[in-house]
Amino acid sequence: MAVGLPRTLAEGLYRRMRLIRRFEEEVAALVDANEIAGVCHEYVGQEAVAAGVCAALRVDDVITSTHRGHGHVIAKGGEVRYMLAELLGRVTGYNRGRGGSMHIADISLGIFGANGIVGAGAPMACGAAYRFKLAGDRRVAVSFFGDGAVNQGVLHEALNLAAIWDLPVVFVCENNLYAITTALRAVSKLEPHQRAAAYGMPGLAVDGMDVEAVYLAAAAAVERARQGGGPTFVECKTYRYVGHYTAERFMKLSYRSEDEIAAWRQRDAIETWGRRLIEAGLWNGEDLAAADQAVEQEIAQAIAFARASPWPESASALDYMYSRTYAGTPAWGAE
Amino acid sequence: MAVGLPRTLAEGLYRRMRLIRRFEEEVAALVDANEIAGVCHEYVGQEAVAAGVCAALRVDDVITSTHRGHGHVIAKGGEVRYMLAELLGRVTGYNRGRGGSMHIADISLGIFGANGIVGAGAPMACGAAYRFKLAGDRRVAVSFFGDGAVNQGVLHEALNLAAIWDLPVVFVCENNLYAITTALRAVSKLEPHQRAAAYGMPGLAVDGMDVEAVYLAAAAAVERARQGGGPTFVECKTYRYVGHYTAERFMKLSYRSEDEIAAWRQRDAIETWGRRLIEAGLWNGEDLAAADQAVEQEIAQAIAFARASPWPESASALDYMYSRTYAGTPAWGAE
Amino acid sequence: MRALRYLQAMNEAYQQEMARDPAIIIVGEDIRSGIRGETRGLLEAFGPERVIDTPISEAGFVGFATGAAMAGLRPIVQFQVASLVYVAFDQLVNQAAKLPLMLGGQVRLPITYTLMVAGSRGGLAGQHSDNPYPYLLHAGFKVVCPSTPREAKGLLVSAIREDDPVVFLAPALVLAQRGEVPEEAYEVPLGVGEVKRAGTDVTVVAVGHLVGEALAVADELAREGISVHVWDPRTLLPLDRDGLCAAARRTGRVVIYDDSNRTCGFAAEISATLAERAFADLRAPVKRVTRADVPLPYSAPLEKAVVPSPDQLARAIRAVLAHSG
Amino acid sequence: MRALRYLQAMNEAYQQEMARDPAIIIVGEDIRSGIRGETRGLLEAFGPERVIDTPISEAGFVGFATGAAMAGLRPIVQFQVASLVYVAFDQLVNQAAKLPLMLGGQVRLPITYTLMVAGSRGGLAGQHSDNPYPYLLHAGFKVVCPSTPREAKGLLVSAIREDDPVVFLAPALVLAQRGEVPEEAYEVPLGVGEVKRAGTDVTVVAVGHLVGEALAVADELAREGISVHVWDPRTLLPLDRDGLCAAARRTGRVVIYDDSNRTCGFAAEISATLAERAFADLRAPVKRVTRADVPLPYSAPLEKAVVPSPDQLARAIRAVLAHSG
Ligand SMILES: Cc1ncc(C[n+]2csc(CCOP(=O)(O)OP(=O)(O)O)c2C)c(N)n1
Ligand SMILES: Cc1ncc(C[n+]2csc(CCOP(=O)(O)OP(=O)(O)O)c2C)c(N)n1
Ligand SMILES: [Mg+2]
Ligand SMILES: [Mg+2]
Repeated sequence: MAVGLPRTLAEGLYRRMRLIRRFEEEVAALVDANEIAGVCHEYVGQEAVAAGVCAALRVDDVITSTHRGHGHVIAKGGEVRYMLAELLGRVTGYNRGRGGSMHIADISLGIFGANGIVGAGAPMACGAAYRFKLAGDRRVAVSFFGDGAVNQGVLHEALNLAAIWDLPVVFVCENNLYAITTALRAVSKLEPHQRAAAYGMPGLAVDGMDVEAVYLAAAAAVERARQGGGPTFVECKTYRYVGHYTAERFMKLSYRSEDEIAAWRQRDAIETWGRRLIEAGLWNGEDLAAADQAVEQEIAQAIAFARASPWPESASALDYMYSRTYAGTPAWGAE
Repeated sequence: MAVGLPRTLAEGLYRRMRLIRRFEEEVAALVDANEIAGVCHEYVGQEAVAAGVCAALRVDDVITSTHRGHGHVIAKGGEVRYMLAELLGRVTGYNRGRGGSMHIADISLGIFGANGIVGAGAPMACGAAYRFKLAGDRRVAVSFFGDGAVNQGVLHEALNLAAIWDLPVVFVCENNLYAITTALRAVSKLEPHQRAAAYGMPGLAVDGMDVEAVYLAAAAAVERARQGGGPTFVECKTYRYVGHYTAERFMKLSYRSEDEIAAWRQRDAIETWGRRLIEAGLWNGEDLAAADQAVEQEIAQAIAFARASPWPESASALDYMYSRTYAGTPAWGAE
Repeated sequence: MRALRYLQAMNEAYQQEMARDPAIIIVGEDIRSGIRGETRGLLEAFGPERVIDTPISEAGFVGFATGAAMAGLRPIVQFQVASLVYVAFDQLVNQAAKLPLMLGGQVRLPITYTLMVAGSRGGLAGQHSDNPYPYLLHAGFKVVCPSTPREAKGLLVSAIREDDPVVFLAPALVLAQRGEVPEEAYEVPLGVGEVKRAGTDVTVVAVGHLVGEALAVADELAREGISVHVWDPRTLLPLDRDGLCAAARRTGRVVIYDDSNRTCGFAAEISATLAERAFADLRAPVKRVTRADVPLPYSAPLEKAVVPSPDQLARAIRAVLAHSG
Repeated sequence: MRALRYLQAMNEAYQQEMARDPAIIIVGEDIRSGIRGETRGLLEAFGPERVIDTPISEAGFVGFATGAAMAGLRPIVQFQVASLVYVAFDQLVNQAAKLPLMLGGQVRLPITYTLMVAGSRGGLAGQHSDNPYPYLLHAGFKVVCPSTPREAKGLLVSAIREDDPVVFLAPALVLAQRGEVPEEAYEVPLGVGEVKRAGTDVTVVAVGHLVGEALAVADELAREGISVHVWDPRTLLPLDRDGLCAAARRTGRVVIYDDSNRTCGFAAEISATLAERAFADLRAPVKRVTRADVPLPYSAPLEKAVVPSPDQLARAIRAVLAHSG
């Protein structure tokens, strides 16, 4: 099967997906090693969505992300060393160690942040898009969210705001079939993209394991938004190979079957895309190995960078709460 | 044009609508006279919706209402004297003077209360319906809300809960074209009933100025719910003749035209239905006059009852906060 | 100087600031028609792009404002009724209030939230009559609650110019009040309280519309020879702790007069602050005269019994005065 | 007596109460799979009609529970994470908390809200780590915050049996704790605090997981000859004011150790209550050792600096002791 994309793009998609996959695998190991605190929601299996969608964006376009945000950040151009530094709680991290996995952001890259609250990023994407529309600078905002978010009130409100004001927003629903242990079919009678019509917004579904299909669908929706055509709802049918979060590996949960997981792994977007690059004659085995090797290096260097980075000072714990502080505000817990 | 309804029902619909209209007119006068505190959201113009829908309900069915709730309460069987006593702040009122217009309720009649917060009653209707479903007693819950509520997150969540659990709920959207001064067309690309499909729920629109049409649509939806067929979204296209609330009469607002108001008044549901009763030979002019006269009496007696009723004791101001109180809880504002 | 009503003072602040800074937009329900007056004329002056009527989607438009601010605008978000913050609570408390720190200082959120008819009165009953500022203070929002038209304009200007989220409460009972207001735009600084009346016997810390009531009670008690010191924090966060402690030290006896619920309310914070910072100067128990811990009942006598009253204040003043400290 | 973990104690309370009363249902996210353990086995024991997995619609299912209660059920509503109450805030504070009074006593709402992993720790960062009880106290909810497995079971049973809405907070840091728990169902009454350690020099009022920390600090200081009296309110509302004042009187010196935000937090309420009711017995400033007024930062050293620490508590104890009152 041929590749219908420009070479650099086609190669870039593979590199990004591979980088996301390996990043998440290393992150899981670092969580187990207690080098990363708390929990991480791994993006493993869904790489094609972030990579495909963000390949359709300009640097000055904006995304809002979710609790499962590492893939989005990498795909939008985030640097893994600053991400790892953040996850290791170092002052060199994107959020200076204040945010961690669920709040990682790089405003300069238009990454408005992962968000720990399901659905919460969507109205922010609308607000940014409104600014773009006023400024007439043809920028676009993409809001990523999961299948579980479609039943959260604020998402409904955001979809309607984007629709009535014809905002340049692309709503990307990553339907991986589950919200933690809750199957989408148990909490919604229709598929996510079928909700879009209620707002007078086009909605479509795409194979989230086919990075080319994701890219083409996203590119069309993004271009439509850029031209002032208004928002689009793009559902990407995908799957997470691993648990809801790193902690799930130590739980005995039976909400999905090993067979189901295996069947999706069969269709792995990264392997598929690598194969297609070779079949299409764009790459040979060595090119692929070299690309993978480059990823290994980038991650190894990033981990080294993060580990070598300093911790934030305790005395700075209240910094950044306000851009202007006043005597006694914010208050410490003890005087 | 003939009347396709049983005589008692057809007559009852007229009486109820007339009672609502006259009740609201008297309420407005009592607000102006400062006998009723605060503001009231008059139901004038929308009578056919409450009357038509509630005529399809059993006494043990449940409704949740809105800030514009007087019509719903009367239509579900509420007694105007207890309503007026409540509005006059008397201890004989439905809520013992605690609630007033925006919270008026009679649980014994399945009136779960007006609600001051747009959309807030909808999930409560789902909860009641869930209880009915568990008990298998074929009761139904109706949730009334306005066109403005369709953009409130909690309504979206409630619609989905009712859909996925096939709850015996009928969602009745009273589309009077405006939310205060905001036109529906400015805040929604589609009509309210077109939102229903997104939840896998049937949605339909009916002429809210035709009480027979409203009744027939509601009866079908209610019966469907009773039989376990799940929820239905019924949009009633209606209009409020007067301001958003009593206070609007003293404001100069231009969000709608006199012509528009006049055009809707032309189609007044009460006059139309009275005419149809006569055309159909069910009533003659005297019958109509007698019915109107009965309404005047009921209201006059209700006002007298309310005025003669005692005020609540200041010392009881914290009563009913809890069914079980503890020393110092709830706390008074001063010790 | 010409006198304006509180709502007109707010309107003038909106007008002058929006004229000054094209990045300012105002978002909310029925803003364009300017029902109450505070937003009247904004649509005509600044057009529909900057004066935005929203659907009834508070969570949505609060998040919208956050995103707009992150992208460079300076939104004003108006809540038609103060207690509507509850439907947008996550977007306020868990998002806007937290993003600047969580993102390590990558964003500033110059957003002003105006909460209208705060506290209400006269029969708006349980769901429309809260004074929700203790919730917002606990969440770390900067909060102002001006008691006069002059301070309303000056604090609204300061709030709009602040590069952080600021909550502006417009108490229902002062909206019609008239008072002298300078014509030009001016700032009343955040974090600075004001002595509204100098006294020597008892200090009353009063908030919002209760400042006026406290002054009336002070006049009354003056006839009995009781000298009441009335202090208005004006900004609830950042709190003018030095001003508060100075006011407390003057008399050593303090009554807090606040119309938010009692438990974990603003009066509790004032009392706890005094216990920590002015303990040695206190000669009597610090008394709270607040709203009772219930939703405001509809009926007039019940409403009156639940809200803080001048009688309660006078009694509390006498009580702390009677205490031999 | 056999020992159970805190989560197991909660599970046993759920099991025994649901077996006792068929009107009880439990509603929330991922209840059936019982991820953490507290809801494990409920689906098997009581079936899908009574053990309900919801969509991610907190406002919706809180309102759902209100309606179900009005229709005769006794819902338990579980929040997967405590700070998720924010997305349901209107349905909680403006609806469930107010309906009984607003409706003039026509309805009782026997609803229990369990808030899991309250306060969190260890890197869950800003949005998942709040202790939101001050918000719920201000709204008038009855609130319990058990510090041991025994009290977790007994207070959960009492909460479920109470005919009013009750919020049950399960602090993240005690969930794994083991302790003796009676097998049968039993009640720990609402509104009754407990002296966790008797002392004579300084009284520490500690909440939730901080009770254990306070006891450890007390042991430490005992070696220096400082005798610390540790009192656990257990129920935050209704507050055991007599128990509180008695604990304060014992020593005349009080430090409040609480992991909610400082401003308008629970510690402020305790301090204000003491100022009103125990002023004459206080010999030193009442000190608050609380969480700082910021979202919990992610990085370990920052997190540590923001949450109340045993060091801060020890320092505060020494400070009030040094005060010559
Ligand atoms: C409003 C809200 N409710 C509940 C949670 C707890 N929670 C975190 S992730 C999650 C599941 C989200 O599922 P989905 O949106 O499908 O995203 P996925 O995890 O599958 O990527 C839940 C319930 C939350 N963070 N926010
Ligand atoms: C959540 C919420 N937002 C705003 C308000 C203020 N408000 C009261 S009624 C109303 C308009 C409601 O319009 P609609 O739902 O169409 O009902 P109608 O008044 O037309 O009957 C608004 C905005 C409110 N009460 N609740
Ligand atoms: Mg999912
Ligand atoms: Mg309407």
